Amino acid sequence: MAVEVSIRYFANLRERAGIEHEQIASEAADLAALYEERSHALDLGWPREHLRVAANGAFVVWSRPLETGDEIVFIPPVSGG
Amino acid sequence: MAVEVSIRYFANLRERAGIEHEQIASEAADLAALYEERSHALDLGWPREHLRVAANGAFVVWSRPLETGDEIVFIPPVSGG
Amino acid sequence: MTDVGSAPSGFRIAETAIDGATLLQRLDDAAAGACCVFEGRVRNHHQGRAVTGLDYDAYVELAQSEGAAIVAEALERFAVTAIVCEHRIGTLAVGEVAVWVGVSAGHRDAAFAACRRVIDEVKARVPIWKREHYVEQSPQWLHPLDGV
Amino acid sequence: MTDVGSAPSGFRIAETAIDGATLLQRLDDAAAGACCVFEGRVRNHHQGRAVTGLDYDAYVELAQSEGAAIVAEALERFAVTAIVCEHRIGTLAVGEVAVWVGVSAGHRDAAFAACRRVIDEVKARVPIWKREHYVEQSPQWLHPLDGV
Repeated sequence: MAVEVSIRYFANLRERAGIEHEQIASEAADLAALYEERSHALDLGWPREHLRVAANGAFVVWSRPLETGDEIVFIPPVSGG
Repeated sequence: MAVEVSIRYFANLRERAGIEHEQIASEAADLAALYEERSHALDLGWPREHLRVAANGAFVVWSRPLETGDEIVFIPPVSGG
Repeated sequence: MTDVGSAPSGFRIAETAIDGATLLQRLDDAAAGACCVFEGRVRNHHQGRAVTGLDYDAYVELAQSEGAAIVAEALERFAVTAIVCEHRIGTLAVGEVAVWVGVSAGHRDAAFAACRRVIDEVKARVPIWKREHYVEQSPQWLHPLDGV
Repeated sequence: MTDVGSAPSGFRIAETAIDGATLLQRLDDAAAGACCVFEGRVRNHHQGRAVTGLDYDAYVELAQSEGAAIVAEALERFAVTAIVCEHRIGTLAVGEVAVWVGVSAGHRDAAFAACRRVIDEVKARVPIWKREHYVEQSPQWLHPLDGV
């Protein structure tokens, strides 16, 4: 069954995706599967092992299932400082 | 033969000596002997191995002979910073 | 500024110029004999290329909570009295302060160690990204893989 | 300020309040991405005794040349762009800045290392002495023997 989630994109991922934000319904079993789905759809171009993932403002594991209303962010390597 | 030198005292050594500065003629063979002479005369109370010595604004060795017009400073352990 | 337990301490994402002098005042403490500050500024070069400025993008909500966690962890780990950190986002010119870390402590060992720890962790963990503007090519997001 | 080779760098014995903000400006350099500052301030306690203030005495001529030598040595040893150090003398109240060290560098490793080196050497080698004023006993010159 499809779950409604929103996804925000930052930095190079935003450039690749061409969007800052999307609201989608996904049947992905977990966040890893969601990433593969969006990476394919938007040609994100990053192997998942170079990224981290956050849900609702906190880092989470890739094996976390999607929940309705989640705000998901895929986090490319950081370069602050 | 006595050599004319001036000596300045700082911090606890000045407190012990009761003077900031003195001009003396000494027959001491070197700065180590000069220190022993002044320590005895003024009751400076510091073993020489806890001090360093400077002549004319530069650190020097205790075995340095006195020269006429030297400005000598006995340097107790420092506590800046 | 997110409160992280010890009164003046905190982490903040700054959308306008960082004011180091004011941040430094927050570290004033009669019990603190040592204060260590680190400022990261925009350099005019990077890996051999002339840089004219940069943009910082951030996932602000998570950057804020992760930065506050870093400050709280360092307050716990080191014998310090206060830690303040701000990270700038938006467009910065060469010479502008990108990140500021200040630590006050009773002694300098802890002040240096905590300051170094905070900047290292901020650079490794906080979701902020830098896009450099170059003289001779298009701007580019930096995503160093050694941080993964 | 004694010039020690690299233009803005130097060491100075200060007879009036140290102005960190102005010293920091001397470290501005478009090539410097990292700046590390250490401030030593008068604490209100030392070894369990309440301190109300202190006097610094110095053999100024030698303190000046020894401080300049420390800065010059650190400029030689570390990959830094500038080092500025001032040490206050005279009578200071609790909270006043006694010593200020600032280092700018291309990268933070060198900035931290040089800043730490300079303050360590200043405390170990420069002929300056501290007399603490206490709440409950007479003032006392500090002559730590571990520095000998």
